[in-house]
Amino acid sequence: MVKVSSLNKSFGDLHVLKDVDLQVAEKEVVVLIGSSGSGKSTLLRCLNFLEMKESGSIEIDGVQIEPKSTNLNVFRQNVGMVFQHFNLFPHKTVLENVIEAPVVVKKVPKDQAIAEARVLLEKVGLADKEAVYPNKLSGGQKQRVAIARALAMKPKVMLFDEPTSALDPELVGEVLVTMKDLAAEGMTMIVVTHEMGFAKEAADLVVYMHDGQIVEAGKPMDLFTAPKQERTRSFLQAIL
Amino acid sequence: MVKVSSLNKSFGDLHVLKDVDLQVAEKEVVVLIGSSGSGKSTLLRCLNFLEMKESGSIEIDGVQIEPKSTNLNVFRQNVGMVFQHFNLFPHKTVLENVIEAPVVVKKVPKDQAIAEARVLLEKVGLADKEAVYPNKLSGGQKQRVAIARALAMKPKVMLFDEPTSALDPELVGEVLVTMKDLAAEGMTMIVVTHEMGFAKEAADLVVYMHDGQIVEAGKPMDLFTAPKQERTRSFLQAIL
Amino acid sequence: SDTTKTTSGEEVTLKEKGVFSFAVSGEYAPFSYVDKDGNLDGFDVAVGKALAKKMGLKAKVDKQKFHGIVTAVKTKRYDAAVASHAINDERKKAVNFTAPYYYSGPVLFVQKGSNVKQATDLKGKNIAVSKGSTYGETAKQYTKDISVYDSDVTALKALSEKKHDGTITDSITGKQAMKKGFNIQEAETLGTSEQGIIVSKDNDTLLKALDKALEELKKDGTLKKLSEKYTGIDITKKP
Amino acid sequence: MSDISNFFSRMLESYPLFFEGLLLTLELTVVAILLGIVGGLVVAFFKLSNSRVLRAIAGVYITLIRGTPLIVQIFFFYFGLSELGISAYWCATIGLALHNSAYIAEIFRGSIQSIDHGQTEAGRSLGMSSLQVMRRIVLPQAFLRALPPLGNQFITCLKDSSLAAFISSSELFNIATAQGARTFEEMTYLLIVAVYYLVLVLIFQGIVHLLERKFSAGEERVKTYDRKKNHGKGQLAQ
Amino acid sequence: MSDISNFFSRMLESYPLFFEGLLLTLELTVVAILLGIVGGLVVAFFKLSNSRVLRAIAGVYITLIRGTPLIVQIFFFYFGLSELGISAYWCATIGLALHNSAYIAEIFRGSIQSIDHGQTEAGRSLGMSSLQVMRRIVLPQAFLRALPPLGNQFITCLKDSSLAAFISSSELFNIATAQGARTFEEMTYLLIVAVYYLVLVLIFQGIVHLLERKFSAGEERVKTYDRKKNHGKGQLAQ
Ligand SMILES: Nc1ncnc2c1ncn2[C@@H]1O[C@H](COP(=O)(O)OP(=O)(O)OP(=O)(O)O)[C@@H](O)[C@H]1O
Ligand SMILES: Nc1ncnc2c1ncn2[C@@H]1O[C@H](COP(=O)(O)OP(=O)(O)OP(=O)(O)O)[C@@H](O)[C@H]1O
Ligand SMILES: [Mg+2]
Ligand SMILES: [Mg+2]
Repeated sequence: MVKVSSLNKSFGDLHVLKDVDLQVAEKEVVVLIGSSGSGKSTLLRCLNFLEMKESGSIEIDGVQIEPKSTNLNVFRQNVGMVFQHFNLFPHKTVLENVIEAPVVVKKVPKDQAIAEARVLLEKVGLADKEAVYPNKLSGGQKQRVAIARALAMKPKVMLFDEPTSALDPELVGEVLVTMKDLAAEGMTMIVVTHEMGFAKEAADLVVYMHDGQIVEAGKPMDLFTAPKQERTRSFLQAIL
Repeated sequence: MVKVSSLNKSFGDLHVLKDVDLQVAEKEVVVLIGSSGSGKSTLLRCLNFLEMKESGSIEIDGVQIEPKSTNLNVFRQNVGMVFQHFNLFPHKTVLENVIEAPVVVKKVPKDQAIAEARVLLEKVGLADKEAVYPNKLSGGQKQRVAIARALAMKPKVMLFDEPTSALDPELVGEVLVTMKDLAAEGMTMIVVTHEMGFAKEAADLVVYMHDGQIVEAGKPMDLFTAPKQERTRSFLQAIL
Repeated sequence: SDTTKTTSGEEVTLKEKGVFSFAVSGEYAPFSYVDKDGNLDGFDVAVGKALAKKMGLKAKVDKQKFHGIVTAVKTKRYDAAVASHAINDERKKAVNFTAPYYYSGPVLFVQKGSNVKQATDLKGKNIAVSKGSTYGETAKQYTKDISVYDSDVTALKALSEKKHDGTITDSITGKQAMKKGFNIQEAETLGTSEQGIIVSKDNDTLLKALDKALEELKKDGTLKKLSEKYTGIDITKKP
Repeated sequence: MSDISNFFSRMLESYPLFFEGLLLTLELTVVAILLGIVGGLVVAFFKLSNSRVLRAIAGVYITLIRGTPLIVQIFFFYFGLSELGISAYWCATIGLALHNSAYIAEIFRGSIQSIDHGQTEAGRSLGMSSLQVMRRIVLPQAFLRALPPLGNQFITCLKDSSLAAFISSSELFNIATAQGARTFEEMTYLLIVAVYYLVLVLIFQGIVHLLERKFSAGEERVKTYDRKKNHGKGQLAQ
Repeated sequence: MSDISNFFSRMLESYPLFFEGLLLTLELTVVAILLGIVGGLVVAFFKLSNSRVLRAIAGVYITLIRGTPLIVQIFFFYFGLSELGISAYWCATIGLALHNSAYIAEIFRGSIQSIDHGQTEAGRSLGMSSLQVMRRIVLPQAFLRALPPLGNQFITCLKDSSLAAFISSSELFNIATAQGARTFEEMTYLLIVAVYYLVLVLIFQGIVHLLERKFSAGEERVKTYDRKKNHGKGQLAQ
């Protein structure tokens, strides 16, 4: 579903991604871990072309995407993204947040968009909040709306960038449950997170990044219990 | 060392602390847990008179303190406080941060204050950073300076309000090590934290607060493995 | 303030001992203007200086927006104003006047080629005048629509730029502007006026000294000479 | 005492005159701000555009206008536009409008930039075009945020309109100085006109405060919100 | 063409005159701002004090000054202070200084309040008195933060000083109008004086930018710092 080959990205002098290779099969759930500044967010953002890669190739659902030659707006519809700080549209209600993109981008008739949005809100457990503005929601609720909003475009891959790290400890669980459900339904997902419980339960593959490179990747149990690389070991020690 | 009896505190209509009783013996380490808004910070801040209690009594080191009748500035010297966001003085170097209060408040001669500060910086592992300004430090280093700064006043009790929750996961460890050392040396400490590892290793008593009340208190092992109250149980489930 | 003896022996009260300080508008050529070196010049300035010399005093001249001059003298910011003030009753209530030092009269100027030939054609039209001048009162007899500016030159300039239907000002000032290429022409002379020097109400000694010095300047021909130098004609005789 | 009673009798007697001036002042201000908003929007978009040329044009325009005193600009438009036969009133209005457009452009630019970039990224990641994001996500939020500073700009413009007096516009200040020059009671009329301005400003300040309250309520509340409120007073407290 | 060459010959010929005016403009501005800083500090402390009376006094003062046009204030001081025999120059200076003191008070108040309350709490928790905290912790940081807005206020004052022309202070603008009235070439001299102001403003703007860069470097950097830089340009980009 996702195939990244020798991807490179710099910000000025800072070489942030160094020859990154990554393959994610359909219905696979990949968890990305790594210390702050290692390039996890940048990798996700390159996959969604919020940052433009410098060299290397990115293939999604069998289509290789070149920023210059492709209509990125059409392409981005296939990739849903959930941000650390939710980024809900504060001037729109929960329902309006969810139907915004289908109606405006895909020109789905409003009635149909609303019906579909209601199904999604039901799924994330917020059917009763559709008329509410985001500032009345808790962090966990916001993040679940953000997930529903991304799903409304029926993406083929979902990217999550630390979706629970801005949440109070008590609210983390409800978001993780939603994500696990999604994984169970067979969504292809790439998740940056430090919730090791989630990684253990839901991930097919855990990838450890350090300094812009993928140092080690493996099944969660293997990587957590018997990391091969010294750096992976010391990172895991610090956070577990 | 610290004795709080039926303490009450409101912000306007919001009754934040409801008849709180708490006793901390000398050299004891107490960990306060509880969900967001339960009043943990407010309790600490009342102990340091950054917030003024409404009723109830607070006794520290055998002296009962009444905000109106006591010189709070003298009293506060006995109680060191470490904040979530460090609150280092950005216009002063690390060393100047540490000697500020001894020199200005206690009128300790500057040479002596510097000598003592160097010992403390050594202890928190930052002897080489004394001439550096805070903005050049990592979060973990900042927090260790903040601890040294509080210790410089030779307090009898140290209060910590989520000292690691603003830190990147990798940096949490170094601060916890410093705190464990301090506990081992026999400092009386009250710590608000969600680092359960720290609570298990270092706490003599864990106190669970909910909605302005102390719901349950006990030795870490007892409380974590066999909470008596339903509410404690569900809280622990959510965060462990 | 301080008293000083003049050449003729009278005691006069002045702001500063030995100095006769007076105000001009500085924006009323050829009576007062700033030359290209930044110095004040013009008939008013020259008359003020000649008076000071006659009294044996040093002269100090200052520029002041016309509409503030009477108040400035009233509140003793200056000893006097030699600023082409037409003598009228309203001003006399606030300050004292010397005898007239020149005679003139309001003239209506209009845009070149205008079909306004005389003041009575101005009904419902717009007249521009300078703030604090007596021309405003004159204009009120012909129209309700009056625009006021800080100086006569600005009013004339605005007329020349076709922003108004007429401007009432002194004939010499208007003619000077015509010479400088303003697109205006003379329409009608609206009477005569006498211009006097202004002194504050409670300074009788200075008023007397000034009147005396003025009389002498008239007698010895100095005033006439200055008039011809700055305006090209003699305006110091009662017409 | 007689000064005070004189002040009030002058105030009463001159009321119809000042009322006309007040209407003109308000008219000048409202029209100048409305034109300034239109111009300001255009300049702001130039400033935020991808074209270097447009950005440079906007930059030079803003620099010129913010780099010279308003009174110079007003005189400039007055004598510069006269070939076109534009009246003093319109010269004052246009001068004030152009002046304000530079400041309003910066208000709009600031409010557009103050919208969290995450909003744009969220929109783009959903497949919206940059125009769609600007129109549907950024601008609606930016407009609300621009309202209070626009209100303040209105108040500034209200006071600045006093400079139109110098090109003979019969607004409040010109009436006051003309009356002062006629009666030689400048102080009295300056006090009277100060009262008129003050009352106008206070009224509009009240409206701006309402706007601010209304629109800050809609913003997302941060966790430390309550504590921030304590900031101001009592910083010097024990 | 002849207009342009006329402009330059006028500009060259009038240079010594304008240079004097420029010195006076700068002097007016510098003295007014220095006096305004002293006054502003006092008013700011009043505004932040625990005494209701002092807060009310400061509030009324700020409201009165910010609620009326500067030109009204300048005229007011001119006609009001003339009994005291104060010169036009000093009337203009005092008028500008008082006007600026109200705005500078708000700058100081804002910068003091912008210092994170955590700084005060840290100081208090170490046993420092509120005065010690204010003097040693809050004020040093607040002063640095006030420098850039003070610089901007200086620039505003520089332009505002043009209004002193109307009470006959021979600063830049007065020289321009006087020369315009003499030669009947208002436009030329307005352009010339605009160039003088623009150059002055650009110079001081450069200084303010340096200040801003210098003092924002000392601020604690937040994690998202780098990304924020991208905000401005390209908001309309693809
Ligand atoms: N827009 C940008 N401009 C300049 N540098 C950037 C930009 N975005 C990221 N960086 C830098 O690239 C590096 C990698 O950043 P990235 O955000 O991808 O790390 P991360 O692994 O997501 O870290 P974190 O856990 O803190 O989110 C960092 O050094 C960061 O400062
Ligand atoms: N200065 C204040 N003014 C008004 N309300 C306040 C103030 N400080 C705290 N509160 C309120 O008191 C309640 C308890 O706050 P407190 O900060 O003590 O909780 P906490 O347990 O420390 O939570 P957290 O884990 O989020 O830090 C909350 O509802 C909070 O909004
Ligand atoms: Mg990241
Ligand atoms: Mg807290």
